[in-house]
Amino acid sequence: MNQARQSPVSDVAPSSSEFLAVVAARELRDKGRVFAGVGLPTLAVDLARRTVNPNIELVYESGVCGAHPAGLAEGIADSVLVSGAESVLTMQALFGYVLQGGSIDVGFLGAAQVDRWGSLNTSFIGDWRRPTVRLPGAGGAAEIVPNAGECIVIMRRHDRGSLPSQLDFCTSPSPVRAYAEDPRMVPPGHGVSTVITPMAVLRRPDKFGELVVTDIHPGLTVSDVKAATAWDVMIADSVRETPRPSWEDVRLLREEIDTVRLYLR
Amino acid sequence: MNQARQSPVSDVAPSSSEFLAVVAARELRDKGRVFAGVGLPTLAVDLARRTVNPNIELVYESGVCGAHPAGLAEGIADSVLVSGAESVLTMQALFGYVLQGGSIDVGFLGAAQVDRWGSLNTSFIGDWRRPTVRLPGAGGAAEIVPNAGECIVIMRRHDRGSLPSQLDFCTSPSPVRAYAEDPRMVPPGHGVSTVITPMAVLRRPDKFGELVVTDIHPGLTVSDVKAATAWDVMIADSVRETPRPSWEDVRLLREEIDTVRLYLR
Amino acid sequence: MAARTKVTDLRSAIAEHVHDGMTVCLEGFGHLIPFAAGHEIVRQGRRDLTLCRMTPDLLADQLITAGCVTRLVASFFASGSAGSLHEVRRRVERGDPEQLDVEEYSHYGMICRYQAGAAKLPFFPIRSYAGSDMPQLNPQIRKVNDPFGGPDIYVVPPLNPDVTILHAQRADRLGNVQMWGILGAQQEAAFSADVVIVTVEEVVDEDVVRSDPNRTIIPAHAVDAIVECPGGAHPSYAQGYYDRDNAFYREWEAISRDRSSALQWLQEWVYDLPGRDAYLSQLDPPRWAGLAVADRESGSVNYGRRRTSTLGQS
Amino acid sequence: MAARTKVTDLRSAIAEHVHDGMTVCLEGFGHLIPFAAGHEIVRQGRRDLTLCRMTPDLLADQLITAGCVTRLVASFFASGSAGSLHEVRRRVERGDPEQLDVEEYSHYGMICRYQAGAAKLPFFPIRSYAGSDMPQLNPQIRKVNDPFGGPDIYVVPPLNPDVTILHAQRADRLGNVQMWGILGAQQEAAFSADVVIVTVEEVVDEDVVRSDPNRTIIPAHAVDAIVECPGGAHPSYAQGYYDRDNAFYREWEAISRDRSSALQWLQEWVYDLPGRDAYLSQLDPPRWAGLAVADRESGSVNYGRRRTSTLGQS
Repeated sequence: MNQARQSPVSDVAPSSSEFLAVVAARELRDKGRVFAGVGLPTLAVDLARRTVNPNIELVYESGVCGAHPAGLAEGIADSVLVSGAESVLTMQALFGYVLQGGSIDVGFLGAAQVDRWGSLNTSFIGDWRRPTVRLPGAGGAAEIVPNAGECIVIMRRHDRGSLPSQLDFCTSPSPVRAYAEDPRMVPPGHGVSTVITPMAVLRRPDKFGELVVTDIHPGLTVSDVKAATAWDVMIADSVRETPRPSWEDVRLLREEIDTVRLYLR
Repeated sequence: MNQARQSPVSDVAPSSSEFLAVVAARELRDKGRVFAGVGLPTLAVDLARRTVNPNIELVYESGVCGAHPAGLAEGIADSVLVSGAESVLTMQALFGYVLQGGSIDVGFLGAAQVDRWGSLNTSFIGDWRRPTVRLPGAGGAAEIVPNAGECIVIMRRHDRGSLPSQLDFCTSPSPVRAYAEDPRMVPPGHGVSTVITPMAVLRRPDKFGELVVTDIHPGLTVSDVKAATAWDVMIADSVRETPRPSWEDVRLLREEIDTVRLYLR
Repeated sequence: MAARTKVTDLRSAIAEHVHDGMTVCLEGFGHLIPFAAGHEIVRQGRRDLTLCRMTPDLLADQLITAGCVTRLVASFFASGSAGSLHEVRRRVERGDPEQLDVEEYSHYGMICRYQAGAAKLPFFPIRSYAGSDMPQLNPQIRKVNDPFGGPDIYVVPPLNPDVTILHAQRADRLGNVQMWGILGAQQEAAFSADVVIVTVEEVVDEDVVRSDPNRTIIPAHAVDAIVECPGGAHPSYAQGYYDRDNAFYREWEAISRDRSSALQWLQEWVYDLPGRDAYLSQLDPPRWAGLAVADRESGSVNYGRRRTSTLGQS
Repeated sequence: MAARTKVTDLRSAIAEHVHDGMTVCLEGFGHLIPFAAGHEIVRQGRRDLTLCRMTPDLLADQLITAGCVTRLVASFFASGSAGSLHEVRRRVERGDPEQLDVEEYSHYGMICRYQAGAAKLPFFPIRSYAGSDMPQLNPQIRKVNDPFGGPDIYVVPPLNPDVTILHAQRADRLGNVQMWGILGAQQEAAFSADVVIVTVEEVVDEDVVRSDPNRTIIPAHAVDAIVECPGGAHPSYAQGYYDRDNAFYREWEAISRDRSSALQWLQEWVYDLPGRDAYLSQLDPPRWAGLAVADRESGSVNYGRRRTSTLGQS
């Protein structure tokens, strides 16, 4: 790619990893301490640190706080996160004192399914007693969603299966579901605030509210998004076209961050 | 003291620190991992290590396991316990995993009062709402008595106040008292197995039984011990005279272990 | 000091301590995963094990493929970024070749289970699961009242393995185990078990351990067997010794798609080899060399030593 | 990286963060006791504090003598082997010169309270107290049912100080705190507080901290103020820096027997001095020199560094 000959705005496809990572990175502009998962979140936090938020603090569930990785981390327990880090805590300290203790501003997650309230399924597709697909399960997500200040979810797909009217299994509940179980058990965190899909950005400004489509990626319409969402999804009055990544963002991802295309697909 | 000119058996007074420390050290002959408190227990474990039990393992509530002190420790958090130790754990690990987890064979304690079942008072003399004497309180004793395999208690006094029929306050209960509260809450440990006083050694072979006088120090009689004990204390059929310390034991205490007479009084 | 050594060889340690039907914990969160010990369990043909492991990655997939495991206690069923565990999926999704029982928690649920097990607590409270389907999936996730008047809270039960097996950078012959880098829940997992086996990159002199007692994560009294086993964490890594073989993690995704190729891999890399030395020898030398790391030293701190003259001075 | 420094001076840190009526935790189990910070609280005349400290030794006795503290939350009311706390005893036994409220636990009760506070748990279970008078003395020690069918178990409530103040060997300007030797419950006490102030023997370069990340007991994000304060733990000690002044511990027993002599001590050693430098200067030089320790180095371990060529290699 020769940046000089091109418009500053890239034409990468909205469904591409680059597009999703750039949209996600921009969401981190004014955020503090981020609990970063593996995959696209890793790219997004790295890009955010190089662009919109040089002071972003990276915390990993493996116990690393204040990571300064010398290269792209291949997983949340990669040795590059440890060498030169400010601290490595036990997992009891990380999950108990840092996360459950309330020090994480943003959790950054993937999911197979998200519902209209921002509850997540990362466990099973189909009947959980005999699943069609055994997904990875809860991991740290069941702790991140209730305890982080807010959560940003990146979805690799946007269709009626991944944004269903009813989850096949609820691994990580929204505050709405916690309230339904017991109004006194509402978690401290907001739950999912933002969902980034290959079609749109959905936001949930109210802790007990629904996801609302606020940004639709270039080339797609409200009807496209509604047709791909299993519930009657709300569209913001102020809905806009998602700003495209700049070529500089794309170049950073391809030529400096993920040079081996580990997460970029 | 010139050992060579004397009988191998010393004539130190039964009420002396030396006598108590030697009697206590002998109790450690076949013991493994000992949770040692400050004061006379420190002397006793050090003497035991040099005489009857070179492999004794010393654990301190400050988190030190496998201490190899280069000098006499002035307290259970002394730096000499740390330098050259095999491990220093957090206190959550020490109290939670090592002690409550069940790895301590013998706890070694002092107390202001002990009752016939081996319950201990280290908190108050008089009415606890307005005490005559505010004692140090529970410290780790409330954990050591229920969780150590057994406990050895050294008393600096033996009179009707320190061996009362009723404790002024029960800080660290025997299994008998735990059973009385709830038969299902009986602790794993035996509780107090041995009480060493300036007059006698009392033992409690049954986890739910009473203390029995098994050894009476030289020069004292059964009547002396009974008169100084507020309950009608049982005397073992096989009661014997407590063997006197050897001069070599006394020499070790005075000339090698506690050269500054920190605990020896 | 005439204390006994706990150093033994891997074959003996597994033969002595790991028996059919036991609950066996192999921990290591991405780091210091006890692969060599897991392979020895495969080699000795253990059966009917309950395997406890927060992240049953490809080590679990291998143990299950080999038929050692009938029950899995875990919190994340994937190999990090390297994809699915196909043997686990085959068994859970289709009972192929047999059913696998699964007892499932979140990460923090497992960490708290280890702490409860280590401290002999009947349960451990955790602020997760309200509104989740997890308690329906796993009835061992229960609720208790807060006696201070707050809302109810979920609790998880203690986990007490018969045997916990770990890998570490170093230990002394007495069994004091030192680790650095990511420590996961290894300390709790060790204290929660009846028997603890630790494979290490190096058995070092007691003086080395005793120079830095805060580095001892597991004290000797909690350890039953120490096995010197350099490279014992491959294809995972040992901070400061060798890096993770990420390529192998990706390769396993392909190998394990087909059960017969997974079995063939076990034949070549486990059953046909006597142990870890042979395994490392069979690796392509450039592959192993490529995992070497450059130095980044911690530096030394001073623990101090009392000068005799100050003792008891006043 | 343009991160902010948290380094400040002790006067400012106490003035900004410690206010009348607050719940203030000063921890350190025999080791790294924050004496300089406690004296600054005395100097600034704080009142009506609730002091949380497992072992209220002579630092607590001094703060109470100075009239800073009306309530004490603790588990052992004595100065180790050095005897009674006479100011505490005067107040508790005779209300002289005023009553002191006491909330009392065992050591492990306090440790579990800090963990519960750090992890925002409503309570923490503990296998102590069955048959004890402690729950009668302190109604905050309560019982819950075991939902797994075992016997009831006692629990303690969380402890969440407004401010936790600690002393440590070193920190960087960002606030990453490193300690070695006896660590007590300091990590939990820090995470349980709203505000954390740490005095240190040395503020070191970030590279020093980042060379040994496992030595960081409290990460920067949990810390609000770092104060470089060499000798700040005297008369307690800092492992590897200076030893405990055992003689002073014994002297305090005599000084504090009489309230007026204790007040006079405070006048000479706290009120009349601007801070810790002046305090150390006022010490008899041979006394301070006598607490020096000889070297005993931890030695270095290797954390390793990825060689660029291996990144993503396959």
